Amino acid sequence: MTTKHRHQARTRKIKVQIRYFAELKQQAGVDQESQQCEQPLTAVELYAQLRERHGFRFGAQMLRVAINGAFAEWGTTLNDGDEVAFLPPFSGG
Amino acid sequence: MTTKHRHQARTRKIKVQIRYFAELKQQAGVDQESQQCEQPLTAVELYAQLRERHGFRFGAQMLRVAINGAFAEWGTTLNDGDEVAFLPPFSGG
Amino acid sequence: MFALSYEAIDANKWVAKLGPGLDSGALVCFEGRVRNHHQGKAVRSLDYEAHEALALDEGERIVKEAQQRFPVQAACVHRLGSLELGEVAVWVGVAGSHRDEAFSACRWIIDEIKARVPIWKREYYEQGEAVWQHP
Amino acid sequence: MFALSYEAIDANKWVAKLGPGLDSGALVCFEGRVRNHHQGKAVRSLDYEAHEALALDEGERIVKEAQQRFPVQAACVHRLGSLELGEVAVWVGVAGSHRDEAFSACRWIIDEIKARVPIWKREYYEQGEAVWQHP
Repeated sequence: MTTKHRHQARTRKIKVQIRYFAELKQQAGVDQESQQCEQPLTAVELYAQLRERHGFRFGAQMLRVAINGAFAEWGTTLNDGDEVAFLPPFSGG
Repeated sequence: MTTKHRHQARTRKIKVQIRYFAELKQQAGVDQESQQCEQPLTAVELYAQLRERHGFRFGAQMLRVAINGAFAEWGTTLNDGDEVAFLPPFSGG
Repeated sequence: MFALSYEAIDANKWVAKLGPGLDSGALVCFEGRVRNHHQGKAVRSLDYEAHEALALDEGERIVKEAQQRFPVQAACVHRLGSLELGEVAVWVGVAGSHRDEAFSACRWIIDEIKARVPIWKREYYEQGEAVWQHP
Repeated sequence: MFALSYEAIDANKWVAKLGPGLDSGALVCFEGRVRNHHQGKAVRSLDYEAHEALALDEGERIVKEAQQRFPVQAACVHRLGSLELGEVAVWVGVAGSHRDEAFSACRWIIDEIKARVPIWKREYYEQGEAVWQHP
């Protein structure tokens, strides 16, 4: 029982690949970086950490997030090896 | 007085050039013809004569008329030398 | 700018004539093409004829009106004579700063051209008849 | 049919790819071009960048949706990289039997492309700044 509880409470390390675009890329100074995180972690939690580190002006509600090349919900829990792309408001066309 | 009255009542001969388009041209068998008319004569009166002669299916209310290269009212009185074009419903574009 | 043409319409040439300026963010072009069917009948080819002097005047009036109603530059050319299937019968090009006015003006012009310009179409059907169209 | 291109967009080539069939009576094309001004500032040139894999997927979805909503064939191509003033940034072509659906679908596609496809524009101004656009 104690072993099991300890196991559940213990966080696991995962590694995710982060991609930035447009202004986020400019502010981060890189177009991608990899990051060790502690699971469980959602996309919006990851963005909050990165926003603090890089000083991004956009709140998550202004952005879209894509995980492994597909639009995703902000509440999605990240898995080891995920590619997470933060997408500022689009200005194509 | 009698002379003047006779003069006013006397009709004058004018000659007009008539142009047909599309179905009217096909039914008339010619794309233009010239016609001696008695003045005063309006465009709609001229068309009534020509419709009877050629058996046009369109009533004047279906057509537009152009006199000397400009859209005109059906009630316009024709003058000697006028070019009168009868325009069936348009189907360009 | 409105023209009638007995030769095939070269859309590139007309875009160049329209000459979208560096302040034009939007170009909308419409091409009306000869279809192989009309009201259930198989069409083989078409003739267009016009009251040419009047068509040129009225077409030019329409393009100028469009340029007054909308902040755009516009041009239009209509084919005359004999056309094969797939050929361009009418071309309308509109350049403007923004897409709203370019779409609106292009649509307005083709609608007015069809309603107001003395041009007529004769359709030749597969069955061999030829019928002037008077909608 | 949706594509991204680092080379100049050749509208003729894209009309040919779209291949308006003999049942197409209407072709409507939209070109978005690099303007020399934006919100009062003189623009010198532009960069476009994309999340390319996602942009290709989403662009293709939009074109397919348009073809379901309207009885048309459609294609769209968006430029990436560095563009000069007057260059075509995006081209949309729509062929249909009638002009109503061709105009509607063309307008719908460009609106959706702008709203849904992860592409970003950086404007270089005459004054020397360069600003990513995030409307």
